[in-house]
Amino acid sequence: MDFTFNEDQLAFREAISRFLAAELPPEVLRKNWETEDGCSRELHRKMVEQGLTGLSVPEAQGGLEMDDTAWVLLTPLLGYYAIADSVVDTAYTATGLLSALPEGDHRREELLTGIAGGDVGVAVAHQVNPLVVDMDLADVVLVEFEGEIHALNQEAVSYECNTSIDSSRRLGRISVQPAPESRLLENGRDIWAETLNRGAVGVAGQALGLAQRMLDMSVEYASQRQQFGKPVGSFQAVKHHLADVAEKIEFAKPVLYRAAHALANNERGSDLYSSHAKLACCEAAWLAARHGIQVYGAMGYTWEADLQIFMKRAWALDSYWGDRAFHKSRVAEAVLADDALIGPQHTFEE
Amino acid sequence: MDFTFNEDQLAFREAISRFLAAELPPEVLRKNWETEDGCSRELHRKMVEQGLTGLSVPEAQGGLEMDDTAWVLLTPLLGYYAIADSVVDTAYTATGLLSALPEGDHRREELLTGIAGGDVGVAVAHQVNPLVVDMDLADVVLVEFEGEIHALNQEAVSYECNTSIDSSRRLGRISVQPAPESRLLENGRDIWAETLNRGAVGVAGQALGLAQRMLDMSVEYASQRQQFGKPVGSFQAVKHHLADVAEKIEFAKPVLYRAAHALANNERGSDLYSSHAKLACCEAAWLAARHGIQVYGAMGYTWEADLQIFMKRAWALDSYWGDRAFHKSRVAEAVLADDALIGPQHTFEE
Amino acid sequence: MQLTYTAEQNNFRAEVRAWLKKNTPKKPLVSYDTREGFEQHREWECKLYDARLSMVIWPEHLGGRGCDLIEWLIFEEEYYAAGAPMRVNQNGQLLLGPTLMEFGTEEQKRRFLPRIASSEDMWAQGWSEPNAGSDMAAIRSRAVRDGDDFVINGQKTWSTRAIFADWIFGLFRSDPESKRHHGLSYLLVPLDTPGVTIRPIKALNGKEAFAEVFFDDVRVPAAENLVGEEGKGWQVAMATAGFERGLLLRSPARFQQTAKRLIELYKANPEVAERDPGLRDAVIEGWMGAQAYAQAAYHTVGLVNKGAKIGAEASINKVVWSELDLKLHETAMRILGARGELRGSAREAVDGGSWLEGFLFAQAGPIYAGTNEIQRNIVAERMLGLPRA
Amino acid sequence: MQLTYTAEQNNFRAEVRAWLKKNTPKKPLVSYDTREGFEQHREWECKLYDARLSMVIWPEHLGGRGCDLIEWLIFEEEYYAAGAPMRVNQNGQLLLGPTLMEFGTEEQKRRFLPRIASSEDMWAQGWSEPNAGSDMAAIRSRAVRDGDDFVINGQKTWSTRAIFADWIFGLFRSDPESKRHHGLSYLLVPLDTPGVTIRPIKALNGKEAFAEVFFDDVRVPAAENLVGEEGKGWQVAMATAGFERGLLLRSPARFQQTAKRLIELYKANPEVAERDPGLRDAVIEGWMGAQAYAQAAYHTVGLVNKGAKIGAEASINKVVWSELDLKLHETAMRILGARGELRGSAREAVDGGSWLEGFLFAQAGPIYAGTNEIQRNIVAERMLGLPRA
Repeated sequence: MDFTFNEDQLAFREAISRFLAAELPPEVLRKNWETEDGCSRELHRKMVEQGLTGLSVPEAQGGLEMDDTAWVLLTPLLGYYAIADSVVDTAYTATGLLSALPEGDHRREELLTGIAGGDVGVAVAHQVNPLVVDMDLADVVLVEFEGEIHALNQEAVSYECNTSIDSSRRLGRISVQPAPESRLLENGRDIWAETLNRGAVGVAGQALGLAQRMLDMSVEYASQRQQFGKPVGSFQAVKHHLADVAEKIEFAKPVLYRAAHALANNERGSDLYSSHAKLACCEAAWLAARHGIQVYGAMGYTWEADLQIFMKRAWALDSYWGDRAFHKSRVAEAVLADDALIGPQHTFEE
Repeated sequence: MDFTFNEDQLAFREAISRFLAAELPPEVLRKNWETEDGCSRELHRKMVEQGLTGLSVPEAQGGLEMDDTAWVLLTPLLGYYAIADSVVDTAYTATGLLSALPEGDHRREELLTGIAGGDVGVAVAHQVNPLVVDMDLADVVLVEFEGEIHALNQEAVSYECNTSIDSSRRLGRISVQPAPESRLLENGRDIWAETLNRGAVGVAGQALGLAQRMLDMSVEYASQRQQFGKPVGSFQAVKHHLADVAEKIEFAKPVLYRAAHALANNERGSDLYSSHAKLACCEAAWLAARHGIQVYGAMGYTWEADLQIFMKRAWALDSYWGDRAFHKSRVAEAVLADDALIGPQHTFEE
Repeated sequence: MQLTYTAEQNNFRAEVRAWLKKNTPKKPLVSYDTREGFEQHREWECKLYDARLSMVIWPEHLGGRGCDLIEWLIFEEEYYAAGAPMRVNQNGQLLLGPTLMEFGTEEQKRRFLPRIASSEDMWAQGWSEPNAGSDMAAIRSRAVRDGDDFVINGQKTWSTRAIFADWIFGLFRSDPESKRHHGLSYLLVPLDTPGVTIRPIKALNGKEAFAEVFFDDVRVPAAENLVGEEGKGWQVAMATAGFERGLLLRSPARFQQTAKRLIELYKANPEVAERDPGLRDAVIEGWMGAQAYAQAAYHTVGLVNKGAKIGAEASINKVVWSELDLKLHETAMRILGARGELRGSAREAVDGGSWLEGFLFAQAGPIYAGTNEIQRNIVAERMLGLPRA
Repeated sequence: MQLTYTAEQNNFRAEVRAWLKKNTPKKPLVSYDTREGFEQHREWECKLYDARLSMVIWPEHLGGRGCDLIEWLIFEEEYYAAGAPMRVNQNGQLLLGPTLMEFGTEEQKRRFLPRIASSEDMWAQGWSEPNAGSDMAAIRSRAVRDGDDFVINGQKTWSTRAIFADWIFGLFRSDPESKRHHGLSYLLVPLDTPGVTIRPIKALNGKEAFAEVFFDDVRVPAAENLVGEEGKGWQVAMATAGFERGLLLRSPARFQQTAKRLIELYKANPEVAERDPGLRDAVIEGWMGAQAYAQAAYHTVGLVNKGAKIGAEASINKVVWSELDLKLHETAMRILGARGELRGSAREAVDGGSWLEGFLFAQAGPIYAGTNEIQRNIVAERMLGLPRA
């Protein structure tokens, strides 16, 4: 029993963290966020070099074949630097789906190789999301059709673009006509179910990183901004706002880690744990946004303060890969079931 | 349109307030609260002299024939001084019920005369309350039986006493055998419905008074108690706790007043307004208890600090005459109805 | 307690309702945080003014209608129920207007108030400075007396729609030796005066909702443009701040209408209600909060009509309406789920993205007009008498 | 990350479970805030000790079992799941014990620790004084060195169950010239020493749950009864305060068991759930909170096993468990409605009034072991680095 990460995992996180900090100072981050595709080509290339896109691609397809527990250290970093959804959607969620397909399928292997090499972007159209994110950036979209898994080239899909409060997200209502040629798997229901959990955990990780970023920014702002002759961060009300955010973050972390482990090991509690993680991390991000803007005061309400970027992502991600209603229902269903394994003897399943 | 009280009403409140302040310094109040019947005989006699018991008894039976809008200024005072339930139950709730009966009935008039004179205590057994409060202090209990209204002498009712966290409340599970002789009215459904609202508004008023008392005590304690070389009330967190309580109280008041007016005038919104009042006032009292004990610190957790008396009454009254589930359901039913009169044009019904 | 309206009040309500029914634009106006929308709203204000419905509580000779506060509440109820446009000149009408009535010279009242009522003059406010936000007494912008004029140098910020407005009012340090609340003067400045530079600030929604205003040797005549006594600007402004936080700025009808729309949204989405049963409580709490705020307003108006003054209660009001507004919009976002993030321009946006716009605007509520932290301090210290830190 | 238990851990769990199943009293013990209940609990502690299950993480030669922290978590899980009696000697076992292990002499360890593990000695704590609550450094009780002894005068308060206990530990000012955190000494005092007077304080529930302890020329030998260095008591106590707020005082199993009971209560009252649909969220939030707290504990234990130190996180823990406990019990009261107010002695009380008792006790959570306001200050200042006031 050891509920911590190993040194390799932590070292990898540290490396990616340094990489992102160097590549994405606030001014670059904002520029990316405001541009059309939410992520510069150059940055994308460097992320590929870092191995980010191949992180969980099987070794046979040129990836590192790492599992959800490795990803769960990285998604918070991607959130911290407001990396656009297409990265997580492609390299984590879609890759997880593709990897779960039977080996030997040539399209599976082609796509995975393309993802690892950074040449292929994949969007995922899961029915839990009414609209598909960043269709315009994707080369391929994975679509559910009566439990089947289809892969369609972007050109084969017509979609209408909706704009989000989060400028880095463009949301498409797609209409597709799946055909036998586009089908990857006939009975894909289990994989779709797992993909939903992976999508939720991917968002949860990003939300946690967003929360941490907003907290760090708020602490810094509150330490410098003076009112009544002292830093606003010395007022007890401001301190307590930010302590509450820290609390939410600290107690969402292990919940997130637990969900990743359950996913990686196909545990029966995966639905429950990933919903719990989504709720806990998004709650932390929501509170970090609210208290962040409150601590920033009028400055937080402006376009020019970077805080807005993180707030808007937090608000948008709150309902991505399942809204609160969805995830609360899943938690309720699990813990209120007659055979639920709850209580102190079931912190970890037996 | 004038949503305020007239000078007579305010003067009456002022007089009763002075009376209670003089009669119930904390040490006397505590003695009453800890004794068996929750209210000394002598105090009761003085309250009768002040006209409290006859306040809404018809003039023909020796009362002042004042309506709910007068009572709603007094119930907060009774809460403020933690007067036992039997006073409000008898002089307000039961009196309202009896007054609504057809005139001329000799038992009605006998009972009302007895209440005004302070000779008769009446308990009310309404099905919204699983247990009857202070049966042991009552001479008569009013009981619902298939929509009928019955009045039984205490001796005719067997009951088993349950103790409450609020020492002034003893809760009886009664078993009665209503008979034609005990029947006051055959079709009493409307009166029972109105009695429920009156009971709820009576409790709401007391809860508001309890909240105010706990706030006043907390402010006083926080202004005197020193820690870290200054009064704890000078810390911002403590200030904000108590400001939040003040806010709840200020915005519960008009809701309470509105409910009383609706009751006095048989408005169609009475169910909604009395439930709203019950929820708002009890919420204020609940918060005042929580923040009160927090501001008091360890002292608030003791039997010897008077705060406990008010906290315990607040907790107990929270479910008297309908718990939160009941009143929220009624509000939801009313405001979600298709013909609900909601929106800015319906602050007051048209 | 007399909770029925008089025949006059009912007639007034009927008149306002009929007028709004006939005149309220069928298509929502463009946002007043754009030049185009600003002018559309000015036009609407003129129309209101022509019907003497712009400032109903102002006296007739100043462009109003001489209504009492109950009639004002009725007007607001009808206005929000009709879905009429947001009021674009609130700074002039609700902040400066009452100040001029109390402190202005007769000449100033005649000159400014009717043009405020009609919105021929649109006003921006000049309270905040980069280092004087919550701490308003930290004002540094100077107004030096030079003969019959003041010469202004310095900078204001967070001036709502100053980029479009005609005038600005604000506090300036007229006694260079003074500290904090002392030695400030309340001045009125045309925004086209030489030396005034305006730099827009984009708000969360990307629109140029406010601006920084720079003053570089800006000269205004003292006799005409000073409100109240020289050096006593703080007292003048505080009266205005009281109005701002108080009754008039956020009339209850606004939140009652939002609560009503929220109930409609909730009922239109039964499948969300089923998955999220706790929503019911959030929705009815929204209604209860708005209803309580409205009842409190009637109660306060009744007391004011009997001669009472609004004190620290204004600070409670501010906390209540701003947090109510947040709660209403957060609940709407919870109902909308994945549709909540869609901007008005998105084809699938619900209600034209108005819930999202409202949600963004609600974020500012606990901040402007004095942060809620400051308001709670005021409640604790002035209303409850707790000791200062 | 390795989330399965080892064979040894599973065996240990099985052993504990079997023992508890056989030995846990069928009938709940009388409240330990009474003399009768206190002695019943002491008996139970002896029984635990005989099975070497009293202090599983202590070394064997000091009366423990030498378990690691994972095994401690397992023990706690089984203990709470079995509904075994509350631990009566937590002050000795969780506060003083670790302090003695870190700062005590070998002689002190041998003398005191086994008797703490067995509860032959029951300990009260002597931190607070009438004017030193949250502000613990304001201690005034004096311990004057007189030859080989300290002579103690002063008063302590809020000493849990001191009226029944055998010993008290606490801080006393040994340097009369000193201020605040300096010049304090950590002393152990038998409560039957001449000059000690104990006056019980009744708690909310009417029981004599704590006491004031008066010291009137109370003489204790320095060599035996001083813990750590003379004048360095603050440092010794702070280590203990860290333990207190930290992991051991409130093991997650306690709240997981409460959350489980809450779910059972909720499911047993479907008619309330129907009238109050929002309850579902409150119930699952209770479970999620307890589960998160448990997972955080395992995570922390894993980090500690790798050599990490618990810092300001202990303050977050304190805030989280105390507010979780409140929330769980408030939700139970909401489900119970009118039955919530019934005391255990009432015939119709649900679950023997245990929800009400728990609700009352939960009120103290945000207060004792450092108020949550102080804890949040610590989080903000030490963990986030915000400036001190």
